[in-house]
Amino acid sequence: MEMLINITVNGLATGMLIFLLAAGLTLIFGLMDVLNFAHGALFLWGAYAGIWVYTSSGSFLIGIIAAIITCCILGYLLERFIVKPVYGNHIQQILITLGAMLVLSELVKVVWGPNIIHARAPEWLRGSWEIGDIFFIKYRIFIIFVGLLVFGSLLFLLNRTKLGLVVRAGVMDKEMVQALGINIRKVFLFVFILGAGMAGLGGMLFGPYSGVIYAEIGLEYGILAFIVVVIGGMGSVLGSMIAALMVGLLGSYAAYFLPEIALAVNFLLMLAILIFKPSGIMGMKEALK
Amino acid sequence: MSRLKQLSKFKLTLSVLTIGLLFLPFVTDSRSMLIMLTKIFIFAVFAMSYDLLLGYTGIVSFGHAMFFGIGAYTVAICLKAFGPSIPVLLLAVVITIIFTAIVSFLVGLLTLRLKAHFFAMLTLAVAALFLVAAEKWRSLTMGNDGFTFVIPEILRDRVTFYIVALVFMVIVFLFLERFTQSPMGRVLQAIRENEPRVESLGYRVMHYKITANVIAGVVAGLAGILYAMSLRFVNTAVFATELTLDALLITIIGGVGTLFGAIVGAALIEYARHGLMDLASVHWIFERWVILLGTVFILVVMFFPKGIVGTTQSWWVKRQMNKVNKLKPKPPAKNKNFTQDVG
Amino acid sequence: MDTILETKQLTIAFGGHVAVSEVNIEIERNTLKSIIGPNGAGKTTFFNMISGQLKPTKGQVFFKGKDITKMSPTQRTRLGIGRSFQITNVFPHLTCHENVRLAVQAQMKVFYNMFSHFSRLNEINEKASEYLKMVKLENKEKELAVNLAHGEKRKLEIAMLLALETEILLLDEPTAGMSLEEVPMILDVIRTIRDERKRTIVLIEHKMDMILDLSDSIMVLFHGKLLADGEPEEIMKNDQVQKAYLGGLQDDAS
Amino acid sequence: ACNSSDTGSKETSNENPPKTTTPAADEKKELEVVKIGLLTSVTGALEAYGAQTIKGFELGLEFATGGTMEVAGKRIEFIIEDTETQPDVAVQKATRLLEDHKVDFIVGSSSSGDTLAVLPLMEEYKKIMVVEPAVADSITGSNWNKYIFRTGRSSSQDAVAGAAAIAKPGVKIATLAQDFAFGRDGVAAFKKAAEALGAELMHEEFADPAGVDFSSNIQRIINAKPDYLFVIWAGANSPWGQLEDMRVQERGIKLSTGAPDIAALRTMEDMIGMEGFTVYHHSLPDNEVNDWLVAEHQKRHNGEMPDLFTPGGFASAMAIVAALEKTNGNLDTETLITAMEGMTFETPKGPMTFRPEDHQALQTMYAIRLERKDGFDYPVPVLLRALSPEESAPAIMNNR
Amino acid sequence: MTLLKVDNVHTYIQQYHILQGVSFEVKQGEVTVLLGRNGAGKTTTLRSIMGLNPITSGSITFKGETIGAWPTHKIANAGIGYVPEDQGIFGGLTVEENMKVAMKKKDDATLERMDWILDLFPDLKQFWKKNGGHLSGGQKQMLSIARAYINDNDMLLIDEPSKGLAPIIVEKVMDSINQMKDKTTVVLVEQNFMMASTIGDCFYIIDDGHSVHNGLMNELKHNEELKRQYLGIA
Ligand SMILES: Nc1ncnc2c1ncn2[C@@H]1O[C@H](COP(=O)(O)OP(=O)(O)OP(=O)(O)O)[C@@H](O)[C@H]1O
Ligand SMILES: Nc1ncnc2c1ncn2[C@@H]1O[C@H](COP(=O)(O)OP(=O)(O)OP(=O)(O)O)[C@@H](O)[C@H]1O
Ligand SMILES: [Mg+2]
Ligand SMILES: [Mg+2]
Repeated sequence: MEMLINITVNGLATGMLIFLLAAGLTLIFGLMDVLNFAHGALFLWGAYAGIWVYTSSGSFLIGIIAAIITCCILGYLLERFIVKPVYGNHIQQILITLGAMLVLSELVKVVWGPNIIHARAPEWLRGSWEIGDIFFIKYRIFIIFVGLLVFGSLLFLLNRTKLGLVVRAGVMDKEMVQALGINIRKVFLFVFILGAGMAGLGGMLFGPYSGVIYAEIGLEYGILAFIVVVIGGMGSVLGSMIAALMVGLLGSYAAYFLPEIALAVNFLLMLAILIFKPSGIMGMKEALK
Repeated sequence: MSRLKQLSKFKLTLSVLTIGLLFLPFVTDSRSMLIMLTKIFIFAVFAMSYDLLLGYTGIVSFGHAMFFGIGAYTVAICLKAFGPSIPVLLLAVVITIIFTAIVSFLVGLLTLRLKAHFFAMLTLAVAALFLVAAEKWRSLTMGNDGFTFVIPEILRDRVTFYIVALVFMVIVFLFLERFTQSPMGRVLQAIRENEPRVESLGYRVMHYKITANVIAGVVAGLAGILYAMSLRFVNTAVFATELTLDALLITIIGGVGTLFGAIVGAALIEYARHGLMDLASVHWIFERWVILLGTVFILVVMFFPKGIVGTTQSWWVKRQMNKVNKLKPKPPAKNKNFTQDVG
Repeated sequence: MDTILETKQLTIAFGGHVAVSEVNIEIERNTLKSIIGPNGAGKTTFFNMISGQLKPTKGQVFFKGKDITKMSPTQRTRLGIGRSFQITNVFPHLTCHENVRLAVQAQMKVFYNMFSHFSRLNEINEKASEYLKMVKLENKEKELAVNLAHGEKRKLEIAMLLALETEILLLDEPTAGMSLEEVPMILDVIRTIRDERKRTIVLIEHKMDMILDLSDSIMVLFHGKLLADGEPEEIMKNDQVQKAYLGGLQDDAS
Repeated sequence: ACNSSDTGSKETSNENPPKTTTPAADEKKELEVVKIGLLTSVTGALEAYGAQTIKGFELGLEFATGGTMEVAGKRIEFIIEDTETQPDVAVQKATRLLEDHKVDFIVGSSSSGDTLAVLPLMEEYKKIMVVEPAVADSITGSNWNKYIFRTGRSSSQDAVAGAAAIAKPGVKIATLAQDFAFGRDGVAAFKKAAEALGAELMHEEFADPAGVDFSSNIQRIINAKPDYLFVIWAGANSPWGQLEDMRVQERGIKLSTGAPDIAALRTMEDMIGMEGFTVYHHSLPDNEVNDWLVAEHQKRHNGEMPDLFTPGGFASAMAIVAALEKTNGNLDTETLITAMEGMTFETPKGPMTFRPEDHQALQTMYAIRLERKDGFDYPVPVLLRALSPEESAPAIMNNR
Repeated sequence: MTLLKVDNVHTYIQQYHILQGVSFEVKQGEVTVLLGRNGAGKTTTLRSIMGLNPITSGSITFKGETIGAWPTHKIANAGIGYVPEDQGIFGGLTVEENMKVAMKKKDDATLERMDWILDLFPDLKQFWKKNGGHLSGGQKQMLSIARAYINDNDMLLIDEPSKGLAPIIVEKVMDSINQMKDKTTVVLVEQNFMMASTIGDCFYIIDDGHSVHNGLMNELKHNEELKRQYLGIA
């Protein structure tokens, strides 16, 4: 029983972490329909810049803020110079954002060197609380907390304001939205920056979770983020959350109960969802044929 | 009329180029150049098979490497197990064709159920399962370390192998070119445009999509055979997503839906990689050649929005049209080269 | 009476909303039947169930006495049911000629020809050009369909339907958005087909003058139900039709 | 085997190396050149390892030739090629080295996959490859050919060393490794070695190499209650923090693993006190070569210390020079092979010997404990005992 | 007073010269109808005014300001509503959401207009939560018109509103335009001559990218010659 709780909490935390990495992509890819392969580079930069500021300033919070700001700036530059000319054209998006991905990942090595970098949780988030055989690793509880916070704010932003509607409408028919008096370019820019900032946050929090950061996390976890957004159902924040938690929990359970198939479990989950719920967990019917 | 001449001019250039390439090994003895060209040919084939899906049927796959990998492992395992002889190689080819056909048939069935992104993710998952299987079935595959094997005597010579790869590429190109221009190929393009409408014209969309999937899968499998043979080594990298991304990049850079673009794209990427890297001795900045490679991608999108071949074609056609009618230009005559949104 | 198409208790509901409700209708071979009814009455949905785009929740469709309810759109087209769409539905990035050619190719049953080059298939190409000429699009042959003006797309749509040469033609507002000058041309095309009496036409239109001119019979849908079915004069006299559908202006129509 | 400056190179095919004389016909008296291709990861995931090998190799050559870059009347040149950590690129680059540069030796590479892919070429071109630092057992095992020598240690050597550090009769050991070739090989070898020493292997745990969360794996280990947990880990993400978070050591399970390079040692704050083994840390060997390496490395690379794979690069250079000295500059491959089999040469880790059977260099490994030490901002491996080359010798696996 | 002035506008789409000198003036409070055969350039004219097809020469003045080079959203916010030819419904959004996206303000006047619109098109009320993409052709047309009505616009550009509408709804749309006349000026592209002639005050004929003829609607009604020449009405 205790074991089950431990595994579950850990799985939840991992799921939350994945959600944090994917949340920005839910906006950029799910909502704005931009196949942003540079998303991984964004959280990579968030991780490096954040951890760097954190280790040199000693303050974890300043590190987080630095990560978010860095990624917002990067997001701005990406949108303006890379993504803006290719809205609505997936093929061009793939190529140009992959190019940006290569450039940004390599730049990380230029700036911070090719070695892996150690990332440790701040003093106040180290260690764990224990109740008998149940233990809660502090940093993981922290991640769950931040994840919920981000989730809540996103839901608020998309459901209580016109923003979500306008973006979705803009993706369907950009001209019409403009003809209704909305400066869709600005809206897209804003949402993109928002998504980038969230990627920065995710990257920063990833560091202490895994203990190290290195230049390859961009591609490795970038793909995972895509998976989560798609199987969650394009553009559904709730879906991404559920998908991320499923990936986290299932990974955790499988590693414990079925270690032999642990490697394949993510993909089996994906197959199962796509076959039985072809439009993703929270997907709308349109995704179906 | 003049267009016909243009066309044959293009074909003539191609033939000359092919013959030139055929004789290349006899004028140069740089084997590393032959190896690079061989690799270009193999990847061109792989990318052409991808283009058949992406450019002509509008299917995005993130798991195309699975067919490539099946071919690579099949030939490697066969040659290792039964010895390096031509009959064994032929056996491997047959097994690859059968196996890739079955897998692509099954995967193709799912295209009916799933739309763009969802299908892409499904293929990603299936390919990843192949990767895991290759990793886990260590008695057969040696996992990600991989294993080396010996290829049949006559193919060991790099020149022979080069010519085989070149001929193979030309054959595949002609085959696919013909296929895409055929009535059946045109239906495929229509499916990419508007699938339900094709149905209501009385075509069985499923048959076409599956055919495209199977052809693309088998061709990719054959490319995988050549690839493994060129390395005489195989490991799990042949199932990696990066490989699919390579095919995707090559196709897009060359020009989606142009077939020939795949060849140009493969040459460009391969050349850019090595050319840039070799410049490292010229200036330290080229040690970070990956940055420049990324920049090349970005520039291609900016200056060749439809890929190199695609954009050149439209530019050419437009120029012809302007020549014909200066006052009020009529639209392009034949426009098979456009970048279509696949989403 | 020689019935070519028949529906029995044809019904479809979207969620709770019953869009077409228990419609029984028989359409006589080689006649022209019009369907009228207010917006949202279920006319297009009715077509969708005949041509197979939608599966009815209840009821059956018979074509030449055969139950085709479970057939796919493809099968129905091959049997001889062709349709045009209300919302223009063409292949946007193919040229007009290629659009029509796909229809001709289907009609000539060139389905799986993998290797002959298209330029060799002269007959198909020529036929496609003929149909384009028929709808006066010959000067747009090489234009991509996306680049057409709205009315031109409508004409292309019709050309594609004609090229299928099906026994029954389902026309969904063929002249919507077509200019005053072009409407008579389409009318002529439809009238010619009707007068040949070799094919059956089912027509959805809101242009009453046109309907009265062409129809052998008219059916009226109202809130998904069959309100009336009969000779044009009969229908025009029907009070309910007057009130629910026509309003007071049809007399002004030129 | 040709003139550095070109001209006659086409005639002198590499199969018939010219005898030591025949100086080039230039006005300057040029020495004959020995060319070495250094095939390594300059970019990609293993870039950091590649850099270590290169630095070590440069210094090794210099040390071996006393700074002259000449041996037995020949000048040594080397060319670096980047494998990008991709097997197909590795093959391409190796061919280029062999064909265009006509190198006499190849040294490399950083990844086992890259190295394995290159092995058949060496047989084809009949040139010697000194493998460094790729670890896969199959390089000197099933995929071996006689042109292959390895100065790097193999997975099995790691395992044997790891076992020697902790295995004793009555000790219960669990293993944690990543679920791929490196981990599986390593565990199998470790198991054999540790059981030979009388230990009981009671639990094997394999984790997703791409994972971030290993708590379930760790949980299972905790359940198994071993005395030791032996971890075999490669790659960037690591389980150390989670082992600490889950208080594995406090539950009486001692941790053991191979100490990695300095960048990764920094991530092992939580592992202070751990006993295990290492291939190299600059503070461990006590010999002149190492002293020179440490001093020179700092001088050249602004104060940086040699790292895990620096001595390997160094050793590969030493091996080649030693072989050339032994053949007196004769570049004939067969002669070289004969000379190198059983050859002992100096390295920063003390003498190494190429075992004649599989050409694996037997070398000293180190049993260590991680400790905090003044002057270091990371946990330092402190020597418990040097494991002699014989003690850490792996089984011969090439069925020769 | 002239509200909108289109002066010798030329528009290219890609390399095609679509508008080759279109000029017309719209007076406040009038309904101006653009007529012409298919492909004449009527839609392109409206799109050029909205800034959706940028003009290459000529000028467009609205309320005294030159808006020819403005971005679309700025033009819309200057007080122009647009009902596109293809309706421009956001298919994935519900009817309600479609209206919400369009709504610029949420004041009393807007809410009042909303009531009026829902009275006009009760179908919309009935399908308030339905996906725009699932509406019938005519319902889409109604929604598109409703979206343009919801804001307090000085001018409306309406492209073929009657297409696909049942006669009784056409009548309602005409009514609604008449009702708004005092506040809102309308530029209408219409093929339904009955509708055009009933509510139009003046007309312009566009042919082959040129504005070729204009006058008062009453004149056109009785000018058989003109009707035959440009409109094909015998
Ligand atoms: N994107 C485009 N590319 C090329 N040509 C175009 C494009 N859009 C429109 N055209 C052409 O411009 C001309 C005018 O089109 P427009 O849509 O303005 O006509 P219209 O008067 O509105 O016709 P309709 O009554 O059929 O709607 C047509 O000949 C059309 O083919
Ligand atoms: N796919 C669908 N999902 C939900 N409701 C639908 C769907 N298709 C049609 N409807 C509804 O069914 C009803 C009938 O629609 P239909 O398109 O058949 O009307 P119609 O008679 O063709 O009208 P119009 O003259 O406006 O084209 C409408 O209320 C419409 O909203
Ligand atoms: Mg309808
Ligand atoms: Mg128009």
